[in-house]
Amino acid sequence: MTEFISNAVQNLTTPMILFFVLGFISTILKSDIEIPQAISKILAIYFMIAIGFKGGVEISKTGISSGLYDSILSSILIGIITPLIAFLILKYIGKLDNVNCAAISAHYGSVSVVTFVTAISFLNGKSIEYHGYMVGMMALMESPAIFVSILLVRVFGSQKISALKSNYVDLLKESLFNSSVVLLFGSLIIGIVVGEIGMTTVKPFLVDPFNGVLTLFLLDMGMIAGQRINEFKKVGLFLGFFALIMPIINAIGSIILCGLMKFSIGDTLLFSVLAASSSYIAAPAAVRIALPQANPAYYITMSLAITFPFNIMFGIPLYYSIIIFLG
Amino acid sequence: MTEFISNAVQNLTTPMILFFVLGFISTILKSDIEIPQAISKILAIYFMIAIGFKGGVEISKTGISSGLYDSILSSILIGIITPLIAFLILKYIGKLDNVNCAAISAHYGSVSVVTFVTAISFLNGKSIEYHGYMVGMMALMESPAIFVSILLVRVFGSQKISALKSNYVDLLKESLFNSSVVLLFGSLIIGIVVGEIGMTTVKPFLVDPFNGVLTLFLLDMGMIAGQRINEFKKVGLFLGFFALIMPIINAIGSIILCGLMKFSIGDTLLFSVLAASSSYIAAPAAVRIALPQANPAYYITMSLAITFPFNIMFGIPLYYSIIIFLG
Amino acid sequence: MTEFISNAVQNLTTPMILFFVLGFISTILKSDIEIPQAISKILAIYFMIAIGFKGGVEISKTGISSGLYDSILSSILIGIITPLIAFLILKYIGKLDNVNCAAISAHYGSVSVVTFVTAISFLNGKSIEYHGYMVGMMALMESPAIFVSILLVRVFGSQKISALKSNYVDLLKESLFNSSVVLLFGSLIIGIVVGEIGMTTVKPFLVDPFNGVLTLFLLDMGMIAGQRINEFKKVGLFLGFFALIMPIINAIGSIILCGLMKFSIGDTLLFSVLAASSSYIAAPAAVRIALPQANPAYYITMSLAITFPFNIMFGIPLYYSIIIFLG
Amino acid sequence: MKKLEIIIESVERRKVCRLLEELNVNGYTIINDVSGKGRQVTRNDSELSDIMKNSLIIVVESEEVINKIIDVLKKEVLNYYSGKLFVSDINMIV
Amino acid sequence: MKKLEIIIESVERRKVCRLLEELNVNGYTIINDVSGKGRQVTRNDSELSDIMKNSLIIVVESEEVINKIIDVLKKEVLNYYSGKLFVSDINMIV
Amino acid sequence: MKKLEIIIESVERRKVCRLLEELNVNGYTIINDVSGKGRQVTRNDSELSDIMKNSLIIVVESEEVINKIIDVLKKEVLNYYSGKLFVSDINMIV
Ligand SMILES: Nc1ncnc2c1ncn2[C@@H]1O[C@H](COP(=O)(O)O)[C@@H](O)[C@H]1O
Ligand SMILES: Nc1ncnc2c1ncn2[C@@H]1O[C@H](COP(=O)(O)O)[C@@H](O)[C@H]1O
Ligand SMILES: Nc1ncnc2c1ncn2[C@@H]1O[C@H](COP(=O)(O)O)[C@@H](O)[C@H]1O
Ligand code: NA
Ligand code: NA
Ligand code: NA
Repeated sequence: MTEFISNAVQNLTTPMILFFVLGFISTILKSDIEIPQAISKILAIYFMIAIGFKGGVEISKTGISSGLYDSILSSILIGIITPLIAFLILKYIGKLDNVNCAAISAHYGSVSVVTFVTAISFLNGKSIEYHGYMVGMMALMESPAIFVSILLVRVFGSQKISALKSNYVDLLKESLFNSSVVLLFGSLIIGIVVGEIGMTTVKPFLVDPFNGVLTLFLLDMGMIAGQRINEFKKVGLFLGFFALIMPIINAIGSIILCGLMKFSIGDTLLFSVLAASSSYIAAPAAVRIALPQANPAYYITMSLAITFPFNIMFGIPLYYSIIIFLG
Repeated sequence: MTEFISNAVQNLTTPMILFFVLGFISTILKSDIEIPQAISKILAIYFMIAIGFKGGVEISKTGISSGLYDSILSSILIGIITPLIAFLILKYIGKLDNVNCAAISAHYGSVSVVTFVTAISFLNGKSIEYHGYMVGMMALMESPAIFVSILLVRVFGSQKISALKSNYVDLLKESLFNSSVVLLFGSLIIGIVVGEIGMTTVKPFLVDPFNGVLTLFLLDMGMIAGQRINEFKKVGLFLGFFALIMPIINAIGSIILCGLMKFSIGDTLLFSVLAASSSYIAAPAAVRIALPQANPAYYITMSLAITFPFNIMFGIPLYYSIIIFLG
Repeated sequence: MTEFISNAVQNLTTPMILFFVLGFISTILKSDIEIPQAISKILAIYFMIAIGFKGGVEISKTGISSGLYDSILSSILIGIITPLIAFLILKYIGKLDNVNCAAISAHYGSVSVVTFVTAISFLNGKSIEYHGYMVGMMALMESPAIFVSILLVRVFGSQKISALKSNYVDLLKESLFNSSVVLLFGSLIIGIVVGEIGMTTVKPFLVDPFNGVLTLFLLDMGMIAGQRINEFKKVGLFLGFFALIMPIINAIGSIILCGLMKFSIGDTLLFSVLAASSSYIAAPAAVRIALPQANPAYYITMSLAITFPFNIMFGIPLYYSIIIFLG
Repeated sequence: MKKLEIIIESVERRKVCRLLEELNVNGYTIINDVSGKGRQVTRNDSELSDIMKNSLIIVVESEEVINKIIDVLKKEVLNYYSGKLFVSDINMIV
Repeated sequence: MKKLEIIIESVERRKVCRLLEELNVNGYTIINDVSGKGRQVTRNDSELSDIMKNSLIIVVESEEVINKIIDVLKKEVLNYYSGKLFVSDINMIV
Repeated sequence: MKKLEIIIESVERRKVCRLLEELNVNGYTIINDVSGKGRQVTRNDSELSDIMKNSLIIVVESEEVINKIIDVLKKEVLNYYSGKLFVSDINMIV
């Protein structure tokens, strides 16, 4: 417990997290700070390139370790099981309709790049190692949950859905060649190809300012999350609670899975953070197209305004403490 | 005098100032260089975060010195007196109507972040120390002049104004939680909290490229100022002259005040530059809302196209020479 | 030949080129990566400032060498002769109408800043020296081809053209004070004025992250080129072939000229790349205004989707190998 | 001629354009990134995913074609997504 | 139905939206960052403060509501700020 | 009053504005960066040069002035550049 508190305090006093809080507060104060959307978009691309590339260079150095196959397996397992659990909780405890269940499950089964980036920054701060291919695992975990959720809606039978078949083509494209999947895998492969020599040429742009740029990005994320918090009423108590508990359940499940797989502390933390994180860029776009009847106010608000802040502020140190505690 | 000339030449041959001149000239040549507004906005945010954060880290190192209270007092004094002087000069010498007097006074009483940033860059170039809390002083000096000016308009009686009461709510919000006030104070506090350890994580983004980014921003400012210069005719001779003299009056007044307070050379220069600078982001927005009858062509042109270039090119070295001369 | 292959492979495995390829592929996969236009624009400005400034600082160090006058002469020669050759090939071999001949010639006679920047990155990778004033040569070579092409149209007689005289005023302004000409020359002069002392203040922004930023920019260029490739059908086989052969002809011609002038390897490569490159920012805008009857689908697609990728991927190492081979 | 103004969630913009092209309209014009407020939520462009943004698409066509477009959009798009269709009289000069 | 097009300085956009909501309109659509020229200065979006930009707000409503909006805007906004109001006929299909 | 909507390639925007000012119109409003599809190519704003973008210019004026504008634009701009002109009825309230 004291372990967790000290980790949490340490995490909460990094510039990154504090700028997130500043963004959040400034929105509540109705301050007129405005980060142009062009900047948010390029920062998101920057992070995907930076972590993808760095992961690739790591792989080029260490080679592909035996753990890779276990990691791929774990990614797929987490990508399939977490939306399933979410769906069942929402349906049988929350009594939500199928479509909204599926929409929300898709978000909690998918992953958040910025949460992952913040976790990497957390690990760097503690000088804990992790495998370069973990970035690839994140890319692998983006889409399965979305398909699982749509499947669940169909299994639990909703006649209206079938009318939307033309949308499935869009959806498949959207998911397979989704910008984050392409950028993460693309940069990963480039990193593998160019290795350390390539790294020296781009380090002053992709590595050195990384934490600083994250500061600016989290300021922006804080503002976006803060704008959403007004919609909290629409979400209601059960879903608000779900948005706090589901990440913890997913994280603990993953930690146990990683324990069985004997992954390192670093990799375990990243897996647990990926499982705990919920998507707010890729999944909303896909879900809005695939499940238009679902209420966006639910899934965006939960993902962006509750789960994301929880994860980066308290979740990461909490999951870390649990990992240390369990061994 | 030779002191001033050598300082001015030195200042005019920094990349920052020369890029400002390039931007200015390119606009006059009707070149089609276009810096997107999204970039101008994010650069403005970058500078507020960077100087706020750096100031905070400085405070965390040196602690709060006894000079702080005197500095706060000076900030408030300058913030109240300078718009008053401006108003009286404009009304009794310039014979302007009350509303335009107040509008212009609000600008010259408030401050310009970029002028401050350029002054910091000037001090860094000369390795002169200044207190970290000076950034906080700037934030303190943003809004008082705006309220003083509105008060002056009411005191000098203009019946129409009272009709606009609904606007005052907007104005108060706009001024208190104004983006620059929030960003400057927020980053300052974050800097104090995270201290030097936090600084190391963000230095390659917030500190190292600072001057380089300023180069790009001043190129943009040069272009914006150049576009305004066409409106010079509308401003007229008296106001054009005022836009050159008022900064010098305010600077000298502040230098004397700082001498009484026994502030260091660095702090004195920054106070004089803050007093001399006129706002062209916060004040115009507030004034347009609070005093819609005032003519924007006056205050924006004066502030942006005359006072700002004067201050960064000649003002800063001039005020510095005066400080050195006076001891 | 093996020399060329090894150079090409080395070039193709830099992060810069690989990100270009990633951008290209992602567009073909219809991925939804979106680099906002505000970012493309500021990156283009960044590169012009960075190389202009760096060139200027180099000049301030080495002084103006005797080679300068020969270089200026070569620039002008290349700027006049290459559009002429292109025009004749297009007209007499391609049987194109005069207006489209001129439009395309203007592009191949003008230059591409990003191709030049990639060549500089290539030279840096090989630690080969080049003169700082080469940036100025690029600026000199932007506009002449555009005027030569318009002249050719008039010489080869097309009555309709004369009606557009009001456009010539726009065109002249557009070309002389074109944003790239102003930025390149402006930064060059600033670099000369501030010299190495000025360089230290902006190096962490304008020099260190240069290659990294190029990575991001080429990702974007890859996407833009990829979008154009769909229009390939409209271009047809002859023009497609022309877009590959013309750069090689221009490069070899320039290499021979540079040989006569006894330029260094670095300068010769840059001249050959400038001659080989075709404009896709300045020339299209000028040509669209001056020769509105010409079909933009031709010149933009050829320049952006064929010649640019060819040059940065294969052209640069090819011209380099030819230079080494010829002595 | 009639002018049809289509206000639609940005996520559906590509689909609407595809439908318009399938109907062989002579042309259309798109204003991206408009914000707005309707029965549902306020839409503005500060979101990271594009699902909270609107696009405005303008089509000028004969009454007949416009009616066809309206039918298709009602069936394929507007039953699930929020959006508005406005029609007015207009002359196409060129 | 009537379509009201409001061209207003961007600084007043929030206020106009607040007034529209107080009048309980069914909805409105905003195009930010339009530039223009009128009796006063040229407005374009290169300014750092937003005071030289325009916004275009579109409201489609019944004639009665539109008239109410016009009255309110004339009184509360347009006496001090530059701006234009245009009204035309339109059909709301959905 | 009449409302003229001019859709024109962005490269020609400055020229159109100059022509409008030479005709002494009371004002105009510009929406930059609209995309669209017409007889010719698809225009969107991802291009680096601006030649593949459109601008939308709105002029509200008397019928007489609008007709003059149309004549001038037809002669000076639209014979070479792609573009559209739409005219509709409108009331200028303020
Ligand atoms: N009465 C209206 N006038 C103008 N625009 C409207 C109106 N109602 C709705 N809209 C626009 O249409 C979008 C979708 O509306 P809705 O389907 O009602 O949520 C809104 O976000 C507005 O941009
Ligand atoms: N006749 C007009 N047609 C179209 N837009 C206009 C017209 N007059 C004014 N505007 C727009 O309304 C804004 C304010 O006009 P004004 O109040 O005349 O300065 C201008 O900046 C233009 O965007
Ligand atoms: N029928 C139409 N309705 C609306 N906009 C159109 C229409 N036709 C053309 N446009 C617009 O006008 C531009 C030029 O059209 P065009 O001259 O046909 O290439 C297109 O890019 C569209 O933005
Ligand atoms: Na997850
Ligand atoms: Na001041
Ligand atoms: Na060339």
